[in-house]
Amino acid sequence: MAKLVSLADGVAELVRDGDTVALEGFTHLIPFAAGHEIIRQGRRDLTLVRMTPDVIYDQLIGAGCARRLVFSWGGNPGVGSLHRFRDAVQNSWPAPLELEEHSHAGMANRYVAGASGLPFAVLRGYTGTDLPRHTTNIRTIDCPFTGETLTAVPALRPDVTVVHAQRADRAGNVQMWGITGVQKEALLAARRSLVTVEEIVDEFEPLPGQVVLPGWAITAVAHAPGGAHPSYAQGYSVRDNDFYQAWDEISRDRDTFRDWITQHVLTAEAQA
Amino acid sequence: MAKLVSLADGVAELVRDGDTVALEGFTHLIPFAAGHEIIRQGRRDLTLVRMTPDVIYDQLIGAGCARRLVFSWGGNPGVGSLHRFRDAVQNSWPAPLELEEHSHAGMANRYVAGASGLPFAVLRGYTGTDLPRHTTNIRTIDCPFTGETLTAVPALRPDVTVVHAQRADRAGNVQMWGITGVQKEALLAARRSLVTVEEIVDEFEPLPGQVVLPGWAITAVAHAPGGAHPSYAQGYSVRDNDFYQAWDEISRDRDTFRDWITQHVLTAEAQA
Amino acid sequence: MSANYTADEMMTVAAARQLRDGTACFVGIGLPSTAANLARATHAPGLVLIYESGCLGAKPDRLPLSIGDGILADTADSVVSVPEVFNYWLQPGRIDVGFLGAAQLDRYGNINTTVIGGDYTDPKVRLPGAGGAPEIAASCGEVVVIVRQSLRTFTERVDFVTSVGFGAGPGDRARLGLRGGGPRTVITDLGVLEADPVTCELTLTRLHPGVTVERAREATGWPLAVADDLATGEPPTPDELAVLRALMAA
Amino acid sequence: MSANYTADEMMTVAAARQLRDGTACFVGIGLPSTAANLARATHAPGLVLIYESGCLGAKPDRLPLSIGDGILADTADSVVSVPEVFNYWLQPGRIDVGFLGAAQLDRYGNINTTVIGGDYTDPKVRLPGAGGAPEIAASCGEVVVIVRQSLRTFTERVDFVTSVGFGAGPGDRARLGLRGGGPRTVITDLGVLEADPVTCELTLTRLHPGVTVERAREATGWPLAVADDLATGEPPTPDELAVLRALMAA
Repeated sequence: MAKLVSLADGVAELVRDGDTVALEGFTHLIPFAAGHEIIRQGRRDLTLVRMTPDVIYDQLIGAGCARRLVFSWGGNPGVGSLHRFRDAVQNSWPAPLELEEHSHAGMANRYVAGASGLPFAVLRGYTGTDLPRHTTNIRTIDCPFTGETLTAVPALRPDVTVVHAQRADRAGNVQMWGITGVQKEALLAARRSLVTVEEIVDEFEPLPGQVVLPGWAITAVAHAPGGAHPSYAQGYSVRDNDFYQAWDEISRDRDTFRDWITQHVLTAEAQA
Repeated sequence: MAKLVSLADGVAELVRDGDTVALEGFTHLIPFAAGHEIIRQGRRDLTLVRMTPDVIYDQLIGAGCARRLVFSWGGNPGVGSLHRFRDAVQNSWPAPLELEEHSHAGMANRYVAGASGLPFAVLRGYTGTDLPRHTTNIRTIDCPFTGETLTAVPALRPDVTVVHAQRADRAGNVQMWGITGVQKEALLAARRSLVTVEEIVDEFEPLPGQVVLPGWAITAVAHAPGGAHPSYAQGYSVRDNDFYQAWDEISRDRDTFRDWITQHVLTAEAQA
Repeated sequence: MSANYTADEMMTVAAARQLRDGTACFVGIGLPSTAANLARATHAPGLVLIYESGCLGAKPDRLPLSIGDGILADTADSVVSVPEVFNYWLQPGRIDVGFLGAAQLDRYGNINTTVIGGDYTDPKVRLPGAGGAPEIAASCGEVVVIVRQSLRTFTERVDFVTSVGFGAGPGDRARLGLRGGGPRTVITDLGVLEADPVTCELTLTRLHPGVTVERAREATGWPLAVADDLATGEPPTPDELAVLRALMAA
Repeated sequence: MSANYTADEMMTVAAARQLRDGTACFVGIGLPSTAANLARATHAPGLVLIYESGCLGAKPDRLPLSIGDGILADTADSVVSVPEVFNYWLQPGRIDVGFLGAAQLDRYGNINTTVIGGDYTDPKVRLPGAGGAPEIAASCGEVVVIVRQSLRTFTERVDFVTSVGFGAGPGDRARLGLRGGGPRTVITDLGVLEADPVTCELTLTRLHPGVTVERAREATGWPLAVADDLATGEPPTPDELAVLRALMAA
C-alpha cells in the first residue's frame, strides 16, 4: 500500500543525491510541485530522465540539481528553446550536463522494458541516424526467426519516478485521465515511486479514459493541489500558456532565472 | 474506413480456405456467431489461432474446419475438457489436428509483436518447461546489454482476426468495454479484420474502461446481436453457464455433436 | 470420527489460510479462486486478487464462474489488457503468490497440465495445456499448489513439464533464471506439503485432522518425505465453513 | 504584385493541400498542426489526426497549443498511451503521412533538429533533439516536410542526421530497412520540392505565386535541381485564407 505523505517528506525520503530520477507527464500532468521540492531540498548529482525535458527540467538543471540528462526532446513546447538546458550544454553552467539522447519511440520502449522486468526492448528505430554514434545504449539485435536486424535499447529503471495525477483514494490507489502518456510505464519501471495528486477522495468515480494505478504498486502519494502548474490537470486546471511564454524571458538570463527560483521556489512554502 | 457488411458477406469475403484465422475474446466477447458462419460456409484447412480455444474452437474443430491449432489453453472453462479437441488430437477425428502450443504470456506477446510490426517478442517464459521441445517457435535470445538469456517467440500475423464488440458507429469505429483481453492486439496483428457487434449506433457514449478501435484500422464490421452467445457481452447479455455445462454432454459423442451442429448451426440462418 | 466437513472443504480452508492479508495473489478458476475468495472474506480482507483476464484487485461477492466473469471486471480496481497483466504485473515479480492446480506433480513440485501417457503427439489423455501457469510458476514470489493427492496425481515423474517447480532439485531454479520462489507449499485433501529449504523436496509437514501418514504415503507415487515435527492442522472453524458454504451457494 | 496573404500563409495552405481526405496523418505542433487542421476544416474533413501524446483521430475546433493540449484528448476517437502510439500505430506503418519540421535539411531530405555547429558534445547551438521524428521519418507511408527555405536551413550537409530522408541517395532507405516512403515532398515559403523518383534528390517542382527560381536557388545551399515542367501554384483561395485566419485567431 502506498503511504500518504506530505510532499516535503515524500521527496526527502524517496529522492536521494545521485539518484536516477524520472519526472514524467506528457505536456499534461507534469509534476512541477515535486520538481520544485527537489530544488528546495537541494538535491545534487541527479541523473534526470524524461522524454520531454521542458520547463520543469530547465528549472532543475538551472538550479544545479542535475549531472546527467537522459531524454528525447528538450524544448519549451510551442515556445522554443530551453535556455538553462542550452546554457548547461553549451557553457557548462551552473555545471556540466552529460547527455544521453534518444528518440521518443526509444525512450517509451525503454520504460516499457523497465515496467516489464526485461533488460531491453526491441524496436524499429534510430537506423541511419547519428544518434547511435553518441551512446552505447543503442545497439542492434537479430531476430532469431527471420534474421532481420532490429534496434535494441536497454530498460530504464529509475531509482525513483515521480508523476502527478488527478486523484488518489485513502488506500493510495491513483486515478488519472486525459493524456496519460508514459506515466504508468515510468512508474512501474522505477524502484520507488511518488505520485502527487490534485485531490484525495474516499472513492473514485469511474471515468472514461481513466488509468487506475493500484496503491500496492506505488511507494507514496502526496496531496499537492495545483501541483502540475503551469502544466495542467484535466478536470482541475488549464494549461498556463502565458507562463510558458514568460519562461522564455525569465530563463534567458542567469540572474533573472536565479531571482525567479529564489522567489518562487526556494523561499516558497511546500504545498499542502 | 471499415465497411459495414452482413456477417455472411463478411465471412465470405474475409475468411478463406487455408487461412490463419484468430477468433479472440477472453471468456467475454467470444465471436460465436462468426465462428458458426465459418462452419456454415464450410471453410477448410484453417490454422486456428487462439489463446483459449474453448467451445467455439471445439465446434470449428469438430466440424472439420481446422488443420492446425496454435493455442495456449484448450478447455471448457469451469467445466472440463473439450471433447472434440481431444478426439481430434487423440483419434484424428474428423481430421488430424496439428498443434502448436504456447503459454498465455507467449501467445499474448506474439500478438503484441504482430500488432507492433516486429518479427518477434521477448519475454521471460517457457524456461525449463517441455514446451520448447515441440515447436521451433520458442527460441532463446541474448540481451545485447547484459548478456542475459531470454525467450523469443515469433510475431503472430493472422490472415484474418475476428472479434466481437459491444458497439460500432456508422464510420466503423468499434467500442468495447469490460474484459477486453488481447482483442486489440489480435486485430492489429492481422492482415484483415472482421468485428461483429451487438449494436450499431450514431455516436458512442464514452464509458469507463472502454477500448475504441478506429474504423480505419478495421476491414469490416457486421451487426450480429447476441453474437457472443453462450459467452457474453457486458451491458448486453450474461454468460450462459448452462450452455457451457450442456456442451460437455453434447460434445462427448460424435453423433450428438453432429446433430447439434446440423440443427443449431448448419440449418440456422445467419443473424442480421 | 466423522467430521462435519468434506475433505475438499478442509483443503480449501487450508489453502485460504496460506494467504496473508495485503499480499497480491494470481488466481485461477476453481479451487484457487474459491480459496482466495474465502481468505478475502475471512482473515485477509486486503488480499489483492489478480485474474489473468486482466482484472487487478477484483472483489467479487460471489464466486466467479470463469476467469472472465463479468463480476471480476465490475469489482476490479483496474481492468487491463491480457498482455499487460502478463508483462507489467506478472513478469517483473510484482505478484506475491501464484495459485496453481496440477494434473500431475512430482516431488520437486514440477507440474503437468498438458498430456498424460503415450507421447506428446499421440497422448493417452490430452489436457488443456499451459495457460498462464509456466510464467506464474516462474515469476510469482511463491507458488501454492492445490491438488487432490493420489497415485494418479503424485507421480514419480511427470509426463510433461508444463510448469517448473524446483526442476531436478537444489540450484535448478537459479540456473534456469527463474526469479520467483517456486512451489513452497502444496495443499491437498490429505494435508500440507512444504518444499524442504535444503533438498527442495516436497515434505509432508501437516496432516488434516483424521488423516494418517500411511494414507498420505499410499497416495504418493514416490517415497514421501515426512517432517520430524509433523503436525495436525486445525479443522475448519465454524466461521470458515459458514463463509465457504455461503460462497459456494451464491 | 503585392499579395493579400503572407508567405507563411501560402506555405501552410500548400501543405494543407498536400493532405488527402481519409488518410491518417501524424502531426507535430506548429506549422504541421496548423496545416493539418486547415486541411480538415476545408477539403479533407475525414483526415485522421494523430498526435504523439496518444490522441488518435483528434478533432480540435481551435489550434492546439501543444501536442498534449486538452482539446486533443477531449475530441479524439481514442486516447492511448505514448508507447502504444509509437508501437501499435506508427511502427507498423499504419500512418499514411508524417509531417515534420527541420532546422537543417539536405538535398536528400535528411533532417537535423539536434545540434548545429561545433561538435556534438560542444555544439554552437543545441536544438531540442529527435522527439518522435526519427521513427516518423522511418515508418510513415510518406513524409511531408514543412520548413522555411534559406541558406541556413537548406544545407549541403546536415550537421547531425536526426531523421533519415533518402540517406546518401537511391537504395539507401531499403538498405537501412526503412519501410516508409520517405520525404517525398518539402513545402517551403517559396514553393514545393519533390523527391525525384530516380535520383531521390529534392527537386523544385512548384513555385508559390510571385516567387522566382532565382530566389529559390539563392535560398538553397546546394545547386538546386529544378523540374523541367516547373509550375506555379495557386494562391490561397479566399475560403482557405478565411478558415486559416479563423483557426489562428481562435
